[in-house]
Amino acid sequence: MNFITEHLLFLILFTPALAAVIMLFLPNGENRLFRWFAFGVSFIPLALSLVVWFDFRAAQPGFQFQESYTWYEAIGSSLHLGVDGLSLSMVLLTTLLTPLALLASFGINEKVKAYMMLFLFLETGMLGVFMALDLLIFFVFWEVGLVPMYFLINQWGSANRNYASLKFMIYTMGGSLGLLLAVQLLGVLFGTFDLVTLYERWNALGASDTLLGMSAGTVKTIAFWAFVIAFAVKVPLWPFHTWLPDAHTEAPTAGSMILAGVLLKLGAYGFLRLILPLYPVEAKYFAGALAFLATAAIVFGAFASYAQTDFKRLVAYSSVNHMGFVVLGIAAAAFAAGTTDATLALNGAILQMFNHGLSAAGMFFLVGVIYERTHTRNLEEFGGLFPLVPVYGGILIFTSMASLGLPGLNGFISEFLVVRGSYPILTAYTAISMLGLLFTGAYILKGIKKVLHGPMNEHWAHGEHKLTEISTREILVMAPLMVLILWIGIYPAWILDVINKAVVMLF
Amino acid sequence: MTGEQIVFLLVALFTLGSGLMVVTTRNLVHAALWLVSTLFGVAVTYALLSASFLAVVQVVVYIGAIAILFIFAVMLTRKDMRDQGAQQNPNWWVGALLSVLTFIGLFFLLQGWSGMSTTATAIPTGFDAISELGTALVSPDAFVLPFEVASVLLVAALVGAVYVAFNPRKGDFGK
Amino acid sequence: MVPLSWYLIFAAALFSIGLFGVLSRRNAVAILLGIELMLNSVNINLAAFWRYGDVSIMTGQVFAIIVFAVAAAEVAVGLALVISVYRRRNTVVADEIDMMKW
Amino acid sequence: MTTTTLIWLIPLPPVLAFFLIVLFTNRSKWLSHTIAVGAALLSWLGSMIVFVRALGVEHLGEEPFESSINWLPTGDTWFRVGVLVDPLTAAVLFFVAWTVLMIFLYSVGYHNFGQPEGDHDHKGLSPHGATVDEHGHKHVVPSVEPMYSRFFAFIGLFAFGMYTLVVSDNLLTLFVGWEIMGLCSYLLIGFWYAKPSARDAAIKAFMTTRVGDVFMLLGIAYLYYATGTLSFRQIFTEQVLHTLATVPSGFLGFSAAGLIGLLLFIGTIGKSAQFPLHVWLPDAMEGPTPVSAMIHAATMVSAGVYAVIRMFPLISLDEKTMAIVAFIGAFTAIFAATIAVAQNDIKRVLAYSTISQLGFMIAALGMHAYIAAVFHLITHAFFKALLFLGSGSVIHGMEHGVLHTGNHHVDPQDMFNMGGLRKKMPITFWTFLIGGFALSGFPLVTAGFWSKDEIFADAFANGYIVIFITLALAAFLTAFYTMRQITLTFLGEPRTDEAEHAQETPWTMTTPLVILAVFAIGYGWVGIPEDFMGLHLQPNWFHEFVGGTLAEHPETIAFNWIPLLTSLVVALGGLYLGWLTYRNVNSAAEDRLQIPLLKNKYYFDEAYDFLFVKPATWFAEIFVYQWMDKGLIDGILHIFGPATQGLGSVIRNYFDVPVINRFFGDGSADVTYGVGARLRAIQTGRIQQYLMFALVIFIVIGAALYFFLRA
Repeated sequence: MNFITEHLLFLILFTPALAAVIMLFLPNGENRLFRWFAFGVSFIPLALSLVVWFDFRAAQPGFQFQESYTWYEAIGSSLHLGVDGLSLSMVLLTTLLTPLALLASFGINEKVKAYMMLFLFLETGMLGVFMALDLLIFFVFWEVGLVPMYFLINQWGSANRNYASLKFMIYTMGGSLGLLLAVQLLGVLFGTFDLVTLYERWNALGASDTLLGMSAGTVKTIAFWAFVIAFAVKVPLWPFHTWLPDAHTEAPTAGSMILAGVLLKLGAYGFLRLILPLYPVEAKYFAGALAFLATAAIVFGAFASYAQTDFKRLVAYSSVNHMGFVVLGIAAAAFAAGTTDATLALNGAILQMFNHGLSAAGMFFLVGVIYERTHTRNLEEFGGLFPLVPVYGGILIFTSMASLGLPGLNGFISEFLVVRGSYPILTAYTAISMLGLLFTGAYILKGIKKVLHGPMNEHWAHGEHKLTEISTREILVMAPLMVLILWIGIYPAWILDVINKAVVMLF
Repeated sequence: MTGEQIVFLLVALFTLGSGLMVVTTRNLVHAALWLVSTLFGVAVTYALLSASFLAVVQVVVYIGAIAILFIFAVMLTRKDMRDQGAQQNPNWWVGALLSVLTFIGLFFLLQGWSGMSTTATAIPTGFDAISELGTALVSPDAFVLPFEVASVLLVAALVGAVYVAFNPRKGDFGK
Repeated sequence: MVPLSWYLIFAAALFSIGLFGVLSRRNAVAILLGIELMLNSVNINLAAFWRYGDVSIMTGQVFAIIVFAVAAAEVAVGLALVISVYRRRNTVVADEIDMMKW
Repeated sequence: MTTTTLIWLIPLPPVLAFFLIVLFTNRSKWLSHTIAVGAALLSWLGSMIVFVRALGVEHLGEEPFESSINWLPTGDTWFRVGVLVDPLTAAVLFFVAWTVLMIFLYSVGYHNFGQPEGDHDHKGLSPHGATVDEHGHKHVVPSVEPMYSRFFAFIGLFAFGMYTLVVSDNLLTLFVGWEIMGLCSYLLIGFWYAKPSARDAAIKAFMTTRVGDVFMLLGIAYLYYATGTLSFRQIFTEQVLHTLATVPSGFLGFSAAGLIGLLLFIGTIGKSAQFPLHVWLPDAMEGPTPVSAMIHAATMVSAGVYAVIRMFPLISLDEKTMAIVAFIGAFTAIFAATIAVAQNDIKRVLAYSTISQLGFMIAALGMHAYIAAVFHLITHAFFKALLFLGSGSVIHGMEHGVLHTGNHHVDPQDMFNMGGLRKKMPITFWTFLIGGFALSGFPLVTAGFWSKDEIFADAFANGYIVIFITLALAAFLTAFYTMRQITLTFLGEPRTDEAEHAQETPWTMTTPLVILAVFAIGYGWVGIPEDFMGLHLQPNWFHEFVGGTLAEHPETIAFNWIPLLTSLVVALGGLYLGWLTYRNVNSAAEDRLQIPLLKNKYYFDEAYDFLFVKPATWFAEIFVYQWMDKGLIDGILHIFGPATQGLGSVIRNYFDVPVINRFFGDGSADVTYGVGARLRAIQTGRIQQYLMFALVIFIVIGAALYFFLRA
């Protein structure tokens, strides 16, 4: 037991990868075995992260459950893991969504073994980013997460998957080139990649110090934008968002769930973990620009979403819209770090990350449910399906409302906190972003209107095309999400308290 | 000339003579037997060098196992008991020339080396070479790793030998 | 006392004889016999250097033993190859075993 | 049980009913409505107990019932939410509890509980009737609503939203209840979602109110920032209010209080369907009638006014904001009244009437007539709920007639298809008459008279003459269209076969009508001014009680004959003129007020469609998606592909192929080939020869090295 309690993070991180390797040796063709094995194994990280969650001392500053292993001594990089309230909530989100996504993938019948293995590797990649306290390890896992997702889209996606997967890959790789260089820069300058050390030493550099023949201010500005672009692509921030609708639309259902639920959070997490602590001055200076991009994402995301005729693209664009609020909160916090407003904005932003993880994953899953039955995502081909699938309809409306930000459900809390936090700091941008909030309603209602309401499309009512109700397995995927959505909406303090304390101590 | 030197010269001549017979005799069974006598000469040389353990191992392993293995191999690969045709290949004179040149080269190299005329110091009393050797072989500070590697090599080679020599067409090995 | 040079020259001679065997014999088994001679000459050197150096350093003897092991391995594999080739091609003449040429 | 615990519990039964019905009992109609009505009854009971206990507290305004818990961590402090019952809440709770309970009960009958399943009924469409075989001959009877359970679940959630809103001690939970009602109105207006008109009306309602909501959210954020709290009791302290009133907002010269008030008021404009966000409310009549009553009378639109009343101490700080409030209210009152006179749908008349009456309240607030607004809010809730339920009863009776004749082209909601129903549906007639008279402000008897009179008195006494005249005109029109409605519907002779065969509705529907009728008359008596007509009556109880909510008790206005007479004249005159004009009108063609401009609601729908909806759709579909995302951003991205390819092919054609391939690549290959061809002769495959070569070369090199290095 001691071994487990002392290496919790390590175990959470590598159990999925280990399981994936073990799967390699399972006999071929046993699809049921693969599904249940992967599904079962994915509960181990979940259970362990719950242990971490309950053992976590929110009031204690700094990182907890730290573990450090020699990794690449020559360049001063070590496998340094640790969590604080910020990363812990993301870890929990990841370990929670992975079993659900695996359960959602039980319908996959091709190359099941490879699919499940990729998924488990993906989980390791994502968790690594959230736990890493070493810049190089951060980058390594950042890229590690990319590869399984590429193959998931490319191999199990729908019609236009080659284009989408390539776009996803190139966009993200292109974005992270600058990140790699900036990471190297920091590593070379200080001889270590350890984040905790870097926080202090990098910030100790004054703007007038000379680095690489330029003033430290210039170098930092360049490095700042290198970081920002890498994370902005991932978030995604306008105008780096066009990979997202394609990737989401073409990815398999569970892929979209994870993509929206966790991968987008990597970008926002990067902003919080790296950019705000490492570049407080630059972040403050460029907060206006960030807020502009965020507002553009909110407004244009909502409008673009409204323009879609493809249900999944509609949901995909809603991610742009929702993640815009995260960045808006971050921008506000960057501008007025340390104030109550900033704390509120960050609380909102982080909670919004978690909430969007729940609701977007749910929405993508629900789109997947109906796509699996009808083999179309075109909104014009649905219509009036509510009487055929009342349970599905109820769940869809519930989840849509969470996405819309209805008070009483989770999205409202975080959006309100972001708006509250950024209003005094970035009044004009916040006011404009309300336009996005308004249109959030428009596209959500459009989705419900086109799918559930209106005269019934008789095509789905009879015969071989008859639409079947959502199955028990699918309800089981949604149930935890819905419970959490409602729970956070009614009593958010259980998670917000942890986030809040982390935010107060960090920024 | 001391007695020891005389003994050495006799042994050396015997050994080299036997060695020449190994490489020149037509009958391979005889060649293998000559090998046995050469190896025996080498064993005596070890004894002269006070390397008693090596001498014993030479007798046991080389003569007792390897030489016998050769004899078996010779027998297994002969169509009949007489060795017909030339036993040397047409280029044998090139080989002879090269061997002589090698010897001359080595000889000159040795001539140029200052340590050539070193004489042996007496072995200190109470020095147990065999126990030292044994300790050196299994001590982690000394040679346990090469020793283990050699063992692994040997095992691998023997397994390989079995595999290579196994005749799959007959296929009755496992029955 | 026998000087070191005698041993070394003796070993060199044995080596050259073995080399001659390797180069001139047609029969593959005989070639292996020559190789055995060469290995033995090396061993003589190792033992001699041990004796004429610091006797408490056992390197020479140890490597002589390792050469034994290597020799045994070599013989085993070599003879196995020879027998295997003989089975397939019904010959042990080295000149006739030339499948690897262009 | 302590009063505060009880207050916490008031909103819970309906929401529990919602979850119970949705999750478990939705297959059983009986169980579902029992749970829902039972929950409403529990909440009603709790509200009444709280109300009675509130009456017993001497200075409830200073020492209200309140309780709160930590809810959101905000940095070092917590945002607390809780419940608060002060006199205003108590008064509102009273009417909400009654109307909600009545509407729940009414819904049982309205949705034809106990009737057979319909012949061709589909989920998502209103029931079409069922054929039954009775005594050997078939006839058609109303059929039960196919989504009966779902309806009760939704109104349960709705009631939860309203109760939450009312008992909230802070603006955030008020907003939560506010939005939950928004959702429920969406779900309920679109209850018969398979009808495109209902579906679109639902979206229209949600989106229009959401326009207001986002402004309100901004206002809440601003208020929270400016004061650090959203709790009413903490905001309405002299110090905080003073700060808010003096700090400029930097927006058009408004003070912080003014801008916050304006933003919050825009929320109310959306929710209470004030001009210019009134367009959703008439369309919302697509929903079932109990829903109309719920949304339009008792709860949701009242919630909008309630929010302004709640925030009155804040909003009243800035005269500019108050002027806007007063203007919007007065304008809406007359504007909606003019539209109402030209509507033929029985429910649409009431819808515009609601907008108009809400305008009265808003205008009253804009004139600092706090008590009058609250009073009118409550009386209006009672008599308008009564009118809506009454109209539902009429429609129900007409549908009976339609089922009887089988002529489905007859619109059971068109007043010109009715007439003479007073004999067929006596209870409905008398209660509707009471409601209508209350709406018109029929003197002395009805509640509407007393509340409207108080608004007039306040307007006149405070010198808002323009508003006074506007409201008087609106009141005249109100009486006029009310009488038009009553005349066309109930008086005269039946104009169609359907009206001839209309039937009185069951007890579940008529009982609520009777109870509400009692309040529509009786509730006015609690607010009779002390010196009415110069007499010396009891002190004005309502004024004393609700006035206690405010820190400064509003002064009683001295009696004046002018507003009273105005009130009498417009009410009686309007009623008489309405009867006079319409007693002989038998079809829409004879109605001379069917002016296209009024009939089409001043073309607001068309204008909004042209000004906002179409451009927004164009912006979304063409500009943002096609031009910006697909065209510009992806276009730039797609340039990368060809550009990289172009660069690649240049490198290939001008460097790789000639230099690397031809010269280094092919060249080295050629050389290697030639040398190899010559050298292959030595590759004999004979291992001894290889060894010989190796040795020869070794000896040569060794000899050379020895020779050269020895020197």
